[in-house]
Amino acid sequence: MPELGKYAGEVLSAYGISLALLAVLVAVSLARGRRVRAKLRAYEDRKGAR
Amino acid sequence: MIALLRRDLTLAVRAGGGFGLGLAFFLVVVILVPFAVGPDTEILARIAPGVLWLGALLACLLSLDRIFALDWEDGSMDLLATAPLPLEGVVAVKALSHWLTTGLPLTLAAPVLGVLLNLPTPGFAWLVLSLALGTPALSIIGAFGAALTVGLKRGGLLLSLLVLPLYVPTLIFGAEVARRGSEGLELGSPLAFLAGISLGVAALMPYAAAAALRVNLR
Amino acid sequence: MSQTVTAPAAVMAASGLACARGGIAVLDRIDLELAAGEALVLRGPNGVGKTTLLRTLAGLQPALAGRLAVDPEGVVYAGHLDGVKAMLTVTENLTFWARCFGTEPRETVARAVQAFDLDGLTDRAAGTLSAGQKRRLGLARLLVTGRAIWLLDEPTVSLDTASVALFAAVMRRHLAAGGAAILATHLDLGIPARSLDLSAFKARALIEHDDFNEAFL
Amino acid sequence: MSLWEYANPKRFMQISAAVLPWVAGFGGVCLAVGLIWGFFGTPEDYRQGATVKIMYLHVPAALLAINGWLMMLAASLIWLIRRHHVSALAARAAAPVGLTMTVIALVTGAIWGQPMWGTWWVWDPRLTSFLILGLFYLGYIALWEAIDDADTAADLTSVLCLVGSVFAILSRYAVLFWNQGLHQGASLSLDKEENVADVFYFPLLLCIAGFVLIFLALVLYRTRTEIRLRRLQALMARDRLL
Repeated sequence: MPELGKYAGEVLSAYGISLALLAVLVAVSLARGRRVRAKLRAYEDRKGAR
Repeated sequence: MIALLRRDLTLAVRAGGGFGLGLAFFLVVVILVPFAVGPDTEILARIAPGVLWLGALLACLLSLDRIFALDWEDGSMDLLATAPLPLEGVVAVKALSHWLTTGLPLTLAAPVLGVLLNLPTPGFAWLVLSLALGTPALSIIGAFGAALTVGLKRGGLLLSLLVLPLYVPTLIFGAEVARRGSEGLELGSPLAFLAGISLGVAALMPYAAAAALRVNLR
Repeated sequence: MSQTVTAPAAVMAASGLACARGGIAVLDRIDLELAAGEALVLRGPNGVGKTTLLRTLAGLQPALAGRLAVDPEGVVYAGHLDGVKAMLTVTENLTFWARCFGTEPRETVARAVQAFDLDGLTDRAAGTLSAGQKRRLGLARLLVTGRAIWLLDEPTVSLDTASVALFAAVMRRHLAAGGAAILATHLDLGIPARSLDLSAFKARALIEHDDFNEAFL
Repeated sequence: MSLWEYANPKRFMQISAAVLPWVAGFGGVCLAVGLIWGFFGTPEDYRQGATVKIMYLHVPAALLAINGWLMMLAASLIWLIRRHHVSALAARAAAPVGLTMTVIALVTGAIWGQPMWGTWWVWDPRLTSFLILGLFYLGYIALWEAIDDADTAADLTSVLCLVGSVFAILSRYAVLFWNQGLHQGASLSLDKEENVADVFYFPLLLCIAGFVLIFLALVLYRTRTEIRLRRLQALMARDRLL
C-alpha cells in the first residue's frame, strides 16, 4: 500500500466509487444480455418445436 | 395558418384553464419564495430577476403537453397533416398560440410580481424585455419536446425531463439580462445572445418538431 | 365539391404497393387504380390492414415498397376519429377546416351542413352532439375540403339508417361530380362500387427491407 | 465489400462475437496495469499530494463522457441518413455507458475538488456543462424507454440527439459566459506536452486506453443485446400478424 498521506480517504473513495460504478454497469449489462439471450433462445426453440 | 391560430386561441379562451392556470402557478411560486428564503428585502431584491425567470419558465412548462396532445387525441392531427399547410407551419402556429396564451401573459404579469419581490426600479423594463424576448424560445423549444412525446401515454413528466436541459441557455441569458438590468450593469451581450437564441430557435426548431411529428404520425 | 375532375384517367394508381404496420409488412403487391367518378370498397377481416392501406394512400405513412401515383393535394383522409373540437360550434368546426383547405367557407359550409342535415345544430357546441351527429359533422368536413379523392375508414360507424342513406346520397353526388373514393366499410351503401378484398394481398413472403424490423428476422 | 455491410445485423453479430473477447480482455489488462501503476507506482504531486491519483479515473471518464455522446451523434446521423438498424441500436446501447462515465467524472471531480478547492461542488463552467450533459443522457435514455415501437423510438431519439447536441454546445458557451470558473485547463492534449509530467503521463495513457477499450466492449456487448431483443420483438410481432 503506498503512502497516501492526508488524502487517503479521498483517493480511496474515488477509486472505490468509480470501480463500483463500472462494476455495476458491467453487471447490469451482462444480466440484461443473458436475460434477453435466454428469452430469444426459448422463443426460437418453441417455434422450432411447433 | 391564420385560421389555425384563430381556432387555437378560441379554444384556449373557451376551455379556460390554459393560461389562467399558468399565471396562477407563476403567482404562487413567486409568493412562496419569500417564505422559503426569508423576508429580507435585500436578499429578495437580489434574487428577484432569477426567481421571476425561473417561475415563468416553470409556468410555461406546465401547459406544454397540450400544444399537440389535444389535436392528437381527437384525430385533428391526422387531418392537419393532410391539409395543404406544411407541418412546419402548423408547429410554428401552435408554438405562437402557446406563447400568446402563456408567455405573453407571464411577461405582462412579471412586473407586478416583481413588486412583491422588491425588484429594483431599473430592473422592471429589462425584466419585461428579457421575458418578451426569451419566452418565445421557451414555447418553440417546448413545442419540439411536445412533438417528441405526443404519442406517449405518460408523456408529461418525460416532456419536462427532455425540455428542461434544452432551456438552459435561454434561462442563463434571459436571467442574466434581467439581473444586470436590475443592477444597472451593461447588458448588451447577453441581450444579443438571448435575441439570437430566440431567432435561431424560431427559424430551425419547427423543422425538427415537424420531423418528430411525422415520425409519430406513421 | 367545388373541384371536379374531368379527365377519365386514373386519379390514383398504385402498383406493387407494400404497407407495414409496426415495422412488419402486412400487405404486399397491391395494384389498384381509381378513376374519377369511381368508388372502391376495401374488404377483408379485421386486422387485415385496411386502415394501414388507407393511411399509406393518404401519405400519412411511407409505403414499404412499390409506387403510388396520386396528387397529395387531392386526397382527404377521414379516420376513426372525427377531429371535431368539442368547444367549437358545428359551424366553427367546419369553417376552420374550410379555411385550412383554402375553400370559401361561407358557401361550402352551408352546403355541407345541408347535405348532412345538420341545419338545426349549427350553433350547438360540438361537444353536446350525439355520437352519430358528431360523425355526420366529421363527414361533412369532407365536403368542406373541396378535395376529389376521399379516403374513408369505416365512415358509417355510429350512424343510424337514415344517416347512412344521407351519406350514400352525398357519396353518389360526389361521384357523379367526378370525385372518387376509397372506403373501408362492411355496410352495403347501395352505391355502384368495385370492391377489393385485401385478404388476397396479405404479405406472405418476407420482403427483405433495410428499413424495417424484418432485417432482424 | 463496402463498409456498410457491417451494418447488417447478422454480420455484426458474427464479427462482434469474434472481436468482443479481445477488446474486453485488452481493455481489462490496460486498465488494470494503468490503474495499478498509477496507484502504486507514481509519486505524489508537489501541490496536489496523493489526490493526483484520482486523475487516472477522472480524465478518461470525462473524455469518454463527451466522446460517448459524439459517438451517439454519429450513430444517430447514420441511422437518419442510411437507416442502418445496428447504428440506431448502438446509439441506444452507448447511452447508459456514457451516462455512467459522466457520473464517474462528476463524482471523482467532486471528491478531488473537496480538498483542492475546499468544496465538493462549484458552479464552474466545466462541471456545470458535465451536469447538463448528464441531463441530456438521462433524457435520451428515458425517451428510448418510453416509446414502444422500435423504429419510431430510433427516429425520435436520433432527432433528440441532434437537437441536444446543438443545445449542449450552446449551453457550454452560455455557461462559460455565465461563470468564468476555477477548473484548470485540460490535463492532456496532443500539442501541449508539458501539461502533465512524464511520470503521470504513461499510466494515464494506459488508463485512457483501458477505459476506451472497455467502453467499446460494453457498447458492443450491449448492442448485441439490443439486436437480440429487437429480433425477439420482430419474431413476436410477425407471429401476431400472420
